Amino acid sequence: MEILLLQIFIPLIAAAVMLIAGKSARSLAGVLSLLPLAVTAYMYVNFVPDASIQYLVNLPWVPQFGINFKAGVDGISMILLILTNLLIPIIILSSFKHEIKNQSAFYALIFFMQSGLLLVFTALDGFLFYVGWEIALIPIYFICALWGGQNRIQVNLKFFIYTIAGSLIMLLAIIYLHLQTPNNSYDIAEFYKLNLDSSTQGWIFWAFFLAFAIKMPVFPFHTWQPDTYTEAPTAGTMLLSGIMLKMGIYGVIRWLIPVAPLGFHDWGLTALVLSIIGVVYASIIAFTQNDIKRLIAYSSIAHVGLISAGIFAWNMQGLQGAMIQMLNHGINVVGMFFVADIIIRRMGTRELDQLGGIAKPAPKLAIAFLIIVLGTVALPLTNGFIGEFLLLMGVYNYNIYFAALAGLTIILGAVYMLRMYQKVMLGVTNERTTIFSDIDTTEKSVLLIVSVLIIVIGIYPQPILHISEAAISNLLEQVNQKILVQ
Amino acid sequence: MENVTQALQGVPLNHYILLSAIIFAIGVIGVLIRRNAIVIFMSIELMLNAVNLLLTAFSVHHNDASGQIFVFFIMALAAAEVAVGLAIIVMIFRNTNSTDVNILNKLKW
Amino acid sequence: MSSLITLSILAILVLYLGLYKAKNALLPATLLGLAGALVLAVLEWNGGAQPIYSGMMLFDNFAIAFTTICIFSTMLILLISKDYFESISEHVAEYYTLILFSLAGILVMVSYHNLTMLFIGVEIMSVSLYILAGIRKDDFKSNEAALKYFLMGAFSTGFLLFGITLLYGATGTFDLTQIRDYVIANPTGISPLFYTGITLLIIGLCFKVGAAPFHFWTPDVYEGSPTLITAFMSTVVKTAGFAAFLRLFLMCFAPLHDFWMPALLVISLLTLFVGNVTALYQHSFKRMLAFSSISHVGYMLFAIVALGVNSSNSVFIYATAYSIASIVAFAVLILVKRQTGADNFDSFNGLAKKNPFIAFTLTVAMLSLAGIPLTAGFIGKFMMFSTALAEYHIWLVILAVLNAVIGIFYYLRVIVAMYFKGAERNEIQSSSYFNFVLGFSALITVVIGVYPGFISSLF
Amino acid sequence: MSISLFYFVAFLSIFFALLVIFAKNPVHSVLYLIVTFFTFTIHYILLNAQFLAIVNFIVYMGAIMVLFLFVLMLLNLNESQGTSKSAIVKMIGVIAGMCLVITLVGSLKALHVSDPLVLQTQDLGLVKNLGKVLFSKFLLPFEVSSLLLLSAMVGAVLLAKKDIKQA
Amino acid sequence: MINLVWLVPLFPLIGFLINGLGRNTLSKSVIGLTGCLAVLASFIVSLGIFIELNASNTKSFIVPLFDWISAGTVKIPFSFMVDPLSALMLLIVTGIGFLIHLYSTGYMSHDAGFGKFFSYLNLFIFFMLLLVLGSNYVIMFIGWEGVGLCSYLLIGFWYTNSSYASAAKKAFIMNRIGDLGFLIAVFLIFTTFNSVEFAVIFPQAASMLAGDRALIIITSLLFVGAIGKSAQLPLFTWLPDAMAGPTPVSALIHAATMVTAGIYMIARSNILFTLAPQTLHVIAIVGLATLLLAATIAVTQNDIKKVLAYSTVSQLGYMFLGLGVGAYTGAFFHVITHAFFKALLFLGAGSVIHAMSNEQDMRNMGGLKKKLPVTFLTMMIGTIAIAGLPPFSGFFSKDEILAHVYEHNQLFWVLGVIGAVFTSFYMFRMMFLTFNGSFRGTTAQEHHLHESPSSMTIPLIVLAVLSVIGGFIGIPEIFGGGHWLQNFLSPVFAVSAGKMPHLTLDHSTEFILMAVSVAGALGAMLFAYQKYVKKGEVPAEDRIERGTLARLSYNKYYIDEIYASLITRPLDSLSGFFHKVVDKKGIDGLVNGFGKGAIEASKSFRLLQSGMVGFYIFMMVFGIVALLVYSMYKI
Repeated sequence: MEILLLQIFIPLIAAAVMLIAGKSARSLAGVLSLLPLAVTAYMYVNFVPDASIQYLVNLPWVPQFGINFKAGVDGISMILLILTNLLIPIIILSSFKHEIKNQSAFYALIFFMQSGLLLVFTALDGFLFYVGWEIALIPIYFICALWGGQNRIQVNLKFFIYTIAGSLIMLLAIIYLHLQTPNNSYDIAEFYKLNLDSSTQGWIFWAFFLAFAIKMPVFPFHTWQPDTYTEAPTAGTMLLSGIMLKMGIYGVIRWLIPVAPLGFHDWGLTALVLSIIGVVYASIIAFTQNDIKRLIAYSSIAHVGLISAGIFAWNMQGLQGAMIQMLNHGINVVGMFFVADIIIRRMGTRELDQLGGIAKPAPKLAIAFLIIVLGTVALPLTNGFIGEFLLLMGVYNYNIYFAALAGLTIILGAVYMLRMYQKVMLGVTNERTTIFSDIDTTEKSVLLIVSVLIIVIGIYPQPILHISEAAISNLLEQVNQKILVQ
Repeated sequence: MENVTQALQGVPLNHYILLSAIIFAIGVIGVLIRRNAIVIFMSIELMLNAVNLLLTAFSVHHNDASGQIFVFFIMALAAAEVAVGLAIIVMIFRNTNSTDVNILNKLKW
Repeated sequence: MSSLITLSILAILVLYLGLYKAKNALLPATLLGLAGALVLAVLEWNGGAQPIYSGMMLFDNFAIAFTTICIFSTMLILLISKDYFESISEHVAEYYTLILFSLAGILVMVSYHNLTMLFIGVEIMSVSLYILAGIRKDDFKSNEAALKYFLMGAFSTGFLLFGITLLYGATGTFDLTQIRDYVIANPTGISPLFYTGITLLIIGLCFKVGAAPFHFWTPDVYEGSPTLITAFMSTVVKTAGFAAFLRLFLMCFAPLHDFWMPALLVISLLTLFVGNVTALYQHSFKRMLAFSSISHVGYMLFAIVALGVNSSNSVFIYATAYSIASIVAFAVLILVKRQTGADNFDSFNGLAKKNPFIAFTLTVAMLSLAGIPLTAGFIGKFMMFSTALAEYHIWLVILAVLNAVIGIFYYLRVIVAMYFKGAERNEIQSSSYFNFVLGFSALITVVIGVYPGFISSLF
Repeated sequence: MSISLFYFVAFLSIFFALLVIFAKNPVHSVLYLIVTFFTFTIHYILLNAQFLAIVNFIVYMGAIMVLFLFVLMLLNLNESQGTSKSAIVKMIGVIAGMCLVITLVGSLKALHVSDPLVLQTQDLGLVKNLGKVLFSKFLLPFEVSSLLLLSAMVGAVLLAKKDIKQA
Repeated sequence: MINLVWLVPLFPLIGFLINGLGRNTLSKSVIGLTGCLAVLASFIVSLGIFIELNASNTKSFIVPLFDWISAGTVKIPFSFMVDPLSALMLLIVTGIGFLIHLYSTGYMSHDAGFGKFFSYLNLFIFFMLLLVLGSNYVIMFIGWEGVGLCSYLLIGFWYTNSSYASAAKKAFIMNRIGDLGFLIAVFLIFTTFNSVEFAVIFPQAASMLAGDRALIIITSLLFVGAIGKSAQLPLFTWLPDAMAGPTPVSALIHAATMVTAGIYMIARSNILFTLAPQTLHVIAIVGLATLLLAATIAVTQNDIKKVLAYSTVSQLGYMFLGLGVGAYTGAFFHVITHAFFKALLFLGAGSVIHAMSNEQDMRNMGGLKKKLPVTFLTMMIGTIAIAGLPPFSGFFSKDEILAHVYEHNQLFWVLGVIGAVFTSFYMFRMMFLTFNGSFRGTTAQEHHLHESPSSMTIPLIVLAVLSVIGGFIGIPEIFGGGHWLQNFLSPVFAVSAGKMPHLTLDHSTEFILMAVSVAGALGAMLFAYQKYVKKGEVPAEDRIERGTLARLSYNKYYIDEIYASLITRPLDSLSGFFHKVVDKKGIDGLVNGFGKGAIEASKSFRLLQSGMVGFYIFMMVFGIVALLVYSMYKI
């Protein structure tokens, strides 16, 4: 039995189990969510951190179109597997506090989405990648639209259509590449080998970039995101921000740049500039947001902008920074939204103006929140610092002025994050917040996991950096060579 | 019959095409300008007959009988269509007391 | 051929059954006969690639595949016809007979090898449909649908015939092989008659499949006809139309690609936009489906625009996916309309709570129509895009993608209504026939979506 | 003389066809249509398609047109129903029809088949010959078209008959 | 002992963890004991290290711990560096840190957040030690940001007061501005030297030419970092606001240790700065400007801690002035002495505030001399020290700086002396207002007046002693001293010293300079005495109109207001603009516009479907004609 198939299909089976689970769905979901994590742990233990692709699965799927079920794990994928399978249990655990209507469907959708995500992160076949890409989208649409807030229908419609518009364009590029391969294959290795002229690569670059940029989202394709994050149920927001947007980042690393290196050469700067504009722009908008989820949403745009900038700087530091920051951002943003959820659930409001002084009745929450905030503002010895340091260094190696601009996130991030922390936690309690009860065991365990991860990665990031190092440097070399030849 | 067939000699095929085209177009004009379903239907018959004539001409031109056979089938169709079409018109007349096609515009947008 | 004979006999048999008031035997007999025809058709697979009956018919795999899917779809539709026709009038047997006649015509359409047969097939199908559209005799809408369909259909037949005539004028034959030989033998000196004939044939066929600007009948007729007949028209008939279209162009006109391609390109784009854009602002689910069917015609035309080895495959898969999904949609529509008496989007509100199964199958169908992966519809779209891209119609495909996005918008509307909008409603009682059709269709949609291999390489 | 016969008949065909569509009274239209069909019969005779001429005469002029008349009478339609469209619509219709002719002919203008039509086989359109072809090569379509007629018959009865339910 | 250097930060970390986790369960005495012992243990180890280093021939040790970050060519080890500079700094941090911990056990004894306070303090010590010990810029940066965090936490210690919380936020953000400069400097250092390790960089830098562009940029950016951390113009306004924190915090973080991190960092990177004379010049000017500005503000402040805060800013300005003229030793000397007397002054002020039931306005004090004798005495020593009167510690360090300044630029010296005069004036003003005259507070306060407990006075006494004798570690040659400090630090500054012009002042000039500054300070003291003791003046109430200069000074030159209108408010409105106009109306409007456009198109498209057969057929004919036209041309 191929372990990777197990990894991908266990969630699918779990989804099926959920559908028939009925009342016990909740606890069952908690247990089942650990299985993929266990598989990942096994894979991680047996993973050799070199540039090779391991646990390769290559089954014919629709051979006459050159479509194979080809998937494998290298260092880049490994990190994302860890991210996905680590966060899903946390997200499921975090949803325990909610009274979810029709919970078996809810958890089934989450597991279904997990399968899609894992497919995206391991696919080595263009068609498979696209399929996974869309599979991940459908469940999250339903999660957000079924269990979301007031305007969920409108907002999610926009989100769905927006993202799918981008991905359809990407599909065109994939098909086009497929048609260019000598033996009409969807294999990514064949795509890498193609030598298309730079104008063709230019539009392929944009076709892919559009899909990824919308998913991440990069300025100016971001407007779906704050609304969606705000309206989605917390688990949905966590899935979206914690894992789903990494699909876009991963796509850039795995597909966009290696497949269209000349396109990247011509247009990478534009993408980089957009990313950096996004960093500053979203940060500034976050300054005055009064809705806690919206504020986090904008902060996420800023952070993802930095990750994207690091990638488009296309050097070791930027890429490694992006790799580790994907993990970090996932952890931090999930923690952040979880705290937001705790507050929203107890207070019934997302307005910062109506909160305040929660640190007094809920000191434990305050500490956890502080750690998460610090991780988000990239304080040294938290995970965020490792990522942002490397990312900024990567951008710096590209251009010092860009680094200075992107580096503003260090200041601006502190401004809006601390503002939020102050507005929520500090100050005097008002009549709403005095009765705030501190976190209970479930919440505590989620926050403990998140906090510990934030600090442990911040103190000792080397094991994670090590996973992707060889793969990244290999990729880097491959692409640079292609650009150089030109 | 001998002398009749002699008459054929000399008429260019083009003129048959032209004649058919004109009749066909007259049929189309009829469909366009009339509101009475039955007259529209008659115009369509005109179009079919134009085709028939042209087919026969081509059949003669190619010295091939299948063209004329085809005309035969078209006539069969015309008969069938007339039966069905008139039945529909009668049915509608029962309901609306009219054969004006413009009265029927409940289905739109 | 044997399936055609079976169908003809079956039709008459059913007529007699009606005569002897054996009402309960009608549906089983029909289904049984159809199943027999299906089996007979499948048995001929890889049987003969030679035209038979003096070159009138050619039962190649193309014909058999489309025969199969047409019969199969018809069976699904008839399965949900239980109690449907009874509610219209007493002449149930005649309705079955007409459907079977129509199907016989369709079988002729997908396997013709002579323009005579094409013409006769088209007409058998159409004449039956004119009648079927109007079987709700006391319903104004049904009347209107029948009249519109009839007048415009007859009108377009004129053009089809004119086109055939001109082809005959140029080649002196109705036989497809000979026409192809004519094209190949005269690479330069092809008669203008021939070209104009092609143009007129395009017009006639575009009308039959409902491509813009010859699509105007579609929404009105689809809306006005009894839903079951609409289901038949928008699935089986459309599939057959495309099979006929494709067969002609694939066999005869492929070398003249440069002549007709731009025209069809424009038509297909126009169709896409008209269908999709108009569908956006519909309140009636049924009418939305009508417009969406127009847009699907636009996608299917891709296969003809980018005519190539994959075209038949693409059209086949697309038509299959589209038919099955549409059948689900219409089946649910029948159920909903039976309960609420309306066919607008609002009457679907809250369906998911009361009838999760029905809602789920309709969701699968809608996702399939929208072209979301792991459904058959995606494979269909995917193949269409591949086919078109292979011929470097990049802009066409990009515009098509734009349309696909618009399409998603209105397909989601019904999902939104079912899942996200609440309404006071009771559970819909659906018979096991319905449940079977819904479940089975959804299953097929997903199976094709997950593993398209088994129908994607038929030709 | 014989050539001019064709042109004369052709002129009559067009003339009566025009009368069909422009006659105010539907009954007149039917009558003009019958005349038009008669001119077609003459054309068939000119083309030595005797069988078609007879069929045209019997089926069209006889059966079909009588059916038309019959329905018209049955529905008791006359011009008073004002079933004609406004002048503008008519103008547009005529212009569109003209355009159609022009383009149709125009697209055939490069036609080199201007050679006179010559009847190569005298008995091409005779019953004997046609029968042979019809029942050999075209046997299948002939048989299949029975389906067409049958379905039309069933349909016509179905639609035109008054429903028992309603009665 | 040096190999055990990791113990030094470890103890406070353990202390932090114990106190942090047990903040609610452990008793106050245990907490206090843990907190103090942790720092004391560090101090003892530091002392051992210091002794060992003093005895050793090698003056620089690197203790690697583990690989921290490596990405491609970037390899950043987690390792510590022990050399005279860090060893001395260790002693200051842990020594003064211990005293302040001790003091806090008394000062904070009634506070509910006792455990939290000690855990934060320990955490601060931990980060400060990381900053000091880091063997490369990145580890230093960890500490650098970490102390910023602790500063944030401790300023906002009483978080329920939202202006305190805002002050904390302000401090963090202003520090962050500097940190960005620091960070970019680190990147530039890495690209220039291919390493961030001090031991690798400095030898390489030594071989570079003075005025190298890269060096100038690096040093400028580092200096930006130092500006933020050490509260120089234009980023100094956070420091006075930081007085919102508990007074021991002000003493430890915002006077003795953290704020001197900038000086430490520049001293650490002295070779880079030496080779970037332009930057040094800027540093000198900034330092000078800051010292004058802060000194003039301090003159009119009425909050006892605010006076000390501005005085700190001003003294930091001296240190930067010293650095700017290349007097690294002098600047560092001043760091040490300043740590002694400023910690002392703050703790003394804390003692006063403690006694006055948290009253901080000097206008409500007066005549406390008798009630708080120990506090008065020790604070007077501190004041004399800071005023630069011999032979107290401040005199030596300040005059060493001023001597270098004189040699460098005489105008700077004049301004520096003016600053010293102001210093003397406002310090004595503070002393006289607080301790002389009659009590001006409420009767309840008067009733409550008492000398602080011994846990608070002992640190005061120790620091007072240090303030007196601290100067003797750096007695200049003219007093026959060997300047032990200079010798001890010489390995650190050796290369720089080689590249700098040597001090060439003759002794007479030096004496004159000292005399002038001492005279100035004495004069200012006498003036203050005249004004506040003899005449018994009390500063005016807030509502009283002031003269222009006084108003400017009293309102801190409106710098906060200027920042608000130049930066904060424009940014906020920009935020609103981006959000409401660009995002909502612009981009989102465009996106929605597509949807709306499609719907609108749909609305009009559907009208084509008019329901009229005639129209349909007309459209069909239109299409047919179009197609025929097409084929007409195509044939």
